[in-house]
Amino acid sequence: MHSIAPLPVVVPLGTAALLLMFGTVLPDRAARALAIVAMLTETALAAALVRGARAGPVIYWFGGWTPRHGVAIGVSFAVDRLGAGAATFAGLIVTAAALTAAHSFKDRVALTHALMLTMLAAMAGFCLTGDIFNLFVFYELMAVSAFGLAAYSTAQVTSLRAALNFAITNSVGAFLFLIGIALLYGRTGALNLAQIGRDLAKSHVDGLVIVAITTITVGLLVKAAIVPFHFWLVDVASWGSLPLVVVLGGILDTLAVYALARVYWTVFAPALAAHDGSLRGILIVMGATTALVGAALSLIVRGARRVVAFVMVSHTGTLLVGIGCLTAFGIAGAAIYAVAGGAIKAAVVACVGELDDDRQPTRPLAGPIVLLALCGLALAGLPLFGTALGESVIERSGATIGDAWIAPALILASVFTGAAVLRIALAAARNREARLRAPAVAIVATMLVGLAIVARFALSRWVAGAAAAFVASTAYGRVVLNGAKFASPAAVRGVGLPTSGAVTDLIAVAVALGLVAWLDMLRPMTRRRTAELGGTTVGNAVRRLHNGSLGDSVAWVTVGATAIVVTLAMSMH
Amino acid sequence: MNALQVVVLLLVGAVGTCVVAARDPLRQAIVASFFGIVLALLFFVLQAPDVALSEIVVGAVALPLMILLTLAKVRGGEK
Amino acid sequence: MTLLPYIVAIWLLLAGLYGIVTSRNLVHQVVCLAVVQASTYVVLLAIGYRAGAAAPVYLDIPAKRTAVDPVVQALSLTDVVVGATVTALLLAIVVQAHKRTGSLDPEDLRDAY
Amino acid sequence: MTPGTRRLMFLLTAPVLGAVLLWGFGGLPRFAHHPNPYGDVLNAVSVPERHVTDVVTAVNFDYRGFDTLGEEFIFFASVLGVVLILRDQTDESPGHAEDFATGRAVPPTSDAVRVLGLGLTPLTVLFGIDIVAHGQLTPGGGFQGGVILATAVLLIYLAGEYDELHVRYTETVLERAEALGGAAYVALGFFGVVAGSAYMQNVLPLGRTGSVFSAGTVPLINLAVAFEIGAGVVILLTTFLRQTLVVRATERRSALERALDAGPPA
Repeated sequence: MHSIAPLPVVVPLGTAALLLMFGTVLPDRAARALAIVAMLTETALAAALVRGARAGPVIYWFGGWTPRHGVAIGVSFAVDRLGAGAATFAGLIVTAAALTAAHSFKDRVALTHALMLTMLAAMAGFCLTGDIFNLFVFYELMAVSAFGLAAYSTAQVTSLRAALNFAITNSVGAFLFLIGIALLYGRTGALNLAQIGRDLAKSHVDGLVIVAITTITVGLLVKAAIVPFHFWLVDVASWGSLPLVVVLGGILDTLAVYALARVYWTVFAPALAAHDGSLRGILIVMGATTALVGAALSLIVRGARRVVAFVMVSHTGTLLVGIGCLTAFGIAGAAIYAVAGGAIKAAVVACVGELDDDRQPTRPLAGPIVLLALCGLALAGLPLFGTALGESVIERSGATIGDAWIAPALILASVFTGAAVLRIALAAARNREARLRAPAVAIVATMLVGLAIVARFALSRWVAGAAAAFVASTAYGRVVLNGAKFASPAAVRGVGLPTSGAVTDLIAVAVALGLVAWLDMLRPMTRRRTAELGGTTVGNAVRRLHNGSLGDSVAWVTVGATAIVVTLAMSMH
Repeated sequence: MNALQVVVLLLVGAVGTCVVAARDPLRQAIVASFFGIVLALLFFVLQAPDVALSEIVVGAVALPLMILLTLAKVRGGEK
Repeated sequence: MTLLPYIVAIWLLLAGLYGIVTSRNLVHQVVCLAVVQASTYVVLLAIGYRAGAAAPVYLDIPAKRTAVDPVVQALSLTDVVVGATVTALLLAIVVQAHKRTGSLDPEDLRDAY
Repeated sequence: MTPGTRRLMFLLTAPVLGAVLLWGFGGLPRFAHHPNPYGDVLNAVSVPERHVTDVVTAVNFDYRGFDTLGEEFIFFASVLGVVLILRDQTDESPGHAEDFATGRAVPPTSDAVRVLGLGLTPLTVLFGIDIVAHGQLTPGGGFQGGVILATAVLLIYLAGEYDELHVRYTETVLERAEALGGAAYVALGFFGVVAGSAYMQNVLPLGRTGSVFSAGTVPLINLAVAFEIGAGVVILLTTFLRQTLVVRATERRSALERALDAGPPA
């Protein structure tokens, strides 16, 4: 089992190189097929690693450089179930994106698919690595692959602007992240996550640790598009090429939150111990703010893709609340929510892309409309879907740490985002001109919606144990550095999840439906026109704030980073 | 820290500021090329010849070249 | 005085960010990003430096001689490559944006409200 | 936000951020007196264990070779991105190389430039090869040497004339060369797997310390990197060069058309 650990990264990378080598002689269909086969292979390999890691993390030392006297001298993968699971899910989402890409990527098909493969390899490496600089390398590989895809529609100036915004903001985030790595290296002389964690626990929490936490957290939150670092995502999701947006909504911003949890539990948790309250507070408040702001704006803005962009923002906020609880249950909830919500968002993006298309009609639109309506219900919290279960687990873990306000906040966010997507479905149903063109998209979207249901039942069995293993920092460190056996009884035994409150969820769905009915059906026509707040003060302010200005995004990164570091410094020191 | 390092560090700070302050891209491209050389010098006095060599080939040659090509394209389009 | 390298690094970081925030020319903005990145090189190499140590090249120095940290140098090399590639990508986007709008002012790229 | 507001927002927060960052850096060991245990171990073992005299190369291509694989593919992805972004648009066509600004043909390259360019090329090539070949011995390696070799190719362009057909043909060759470099790096990693140990493990004979063929797989990886970087940088430069010299819009586009391109507001 150990021997396949590098393959989820190596297989897509090698295939990407092959695609470039034979790109000019391969027919487009063949190039596409080759890429999809490689993506499915990555998915299968990562899924095999999930099984392989069930008794504890699988450690793989590249170049055979095992640690000497507990000191790492090489780069390692430390594959646990959650990480391998994330890599599996990444494979599914990228495959879905590639399956819907035929109508978006027409020129130089081999090149676009090679970029999707390097992006997938980066995601897999990001999920599996046990080394903080390696994490940074994959962070950059993921980003650089995405920049090129974001700017694919070069005829559209907004898409170019979105790509610039994306690249500049994410690069600033990456540099902050790298400064954090440098600080940790300067303190501990290590790059291996487990070793940094072990050495950091020996020193006290001082300015260096606080600044390192801040720069690393901000670097990842920029990538996760948490308010006020979300401007680039709104731009890219509104204007970027469709397959990239499928990946973005499905997994890309989720992975940044995942990495935050990974770095927290391996590096900072042992050192912070008593101080983790301040970090928890910051993460939960930022997450809840993002969830609510994104949800509210998704109801206000105009244009289907714009709406979806804010739904994405809101969702990552909810995920951050789950991770920010800094408990195993929070992570378990976030994991379920990430899979189910990611699948739903990817499906929404795929369907909305269909609506935007102005090609000749071939079939009735019923498919995407029904799918969009289902997605809306899933987002609102219909108990059939994993989104509802994930959210309720996050709410419970919020209540356990004494933040009872989290539940109403997240329910409100899900009602709004659900209503926003239901409104897109309603508008599409009313617009008789629109037609579905390719059945492929409907099939892929159906499978994604199905995945959100499967997540509800399949994941709940093992995710609690996987999350318990994820937070077992000391046991993880011993496995990585000393080659010990993984000793975490809770992780092996598995823990039951708190059951979902189906009644609350159903009420939330009813409220979302009522909201849509009120906004788009019951109000008089004149009022409905202003429903999007097109001409109102609030609407204008929102749009002026999200006008795609590159300088604004970076200014907000500075302000956000300062606010976080000052808050942390004052509460910890 | 020896005097040479202090001088080069201050130079890096100063030239970096000039790169930002040079608002005309053509002039900035030349300053940026010089910034690449100064950075390489800093890496050299910090005993990092490998990094210094790559900074020279990238920061002082390849990147300014790309900036100049971009500017040439852009100015051509402006008539 | 021993904080000087870090002061210079922070200065480069903030100066570059200031350039990005206030820039009225896309090419200028992209080059300012390279200045921000330069701060990371300075930090990394400053952390690995050691007084009186040689460069980590054991070709013409005795094997027992202390050398500066090779790891941060390897990291900086990666960083240099990343910086160059991101700049190239950004410049390519700028070329296209200029074709579409005929302008290099980032303010002309915003949605007009 | 207006530019003024944005600038004010930045100027109010940036000094605070700077001060806090400095406070964090203050927690580092004193400058020039860092312990750096990781680096010390590698400095001590690289020569005896790996027969590499440039420890940075040993870190890049052996101890932390997997990072460098990622780094090479960052470069790979960005070259693909540039080629995609600057691909010919439907409203563009390659024309004859001419001076865009004035509409005149490019003046023929003067003999002096040609001689200088052609004279410098072999020197640059030799220098590049030298830097690549001694990667494990002296500062430099595949990356630096690759960029230098790419500059040599550019000198040929400077010396000669820009020939569109020729470039279209070379682009495919260059893309293949770049892909070959990337694929070779991935494949070299499997040497270790085939020998029954880990991916990226350096299993070839290590040779005599100080010789060009020492250090097992390190010089091979070095060569793969030189290939990829060299071809990639030439692709980057010629793609930009092509934009400058050859590509133009088929017709002057009106402001209205540009506005239509931008699509409806969000």
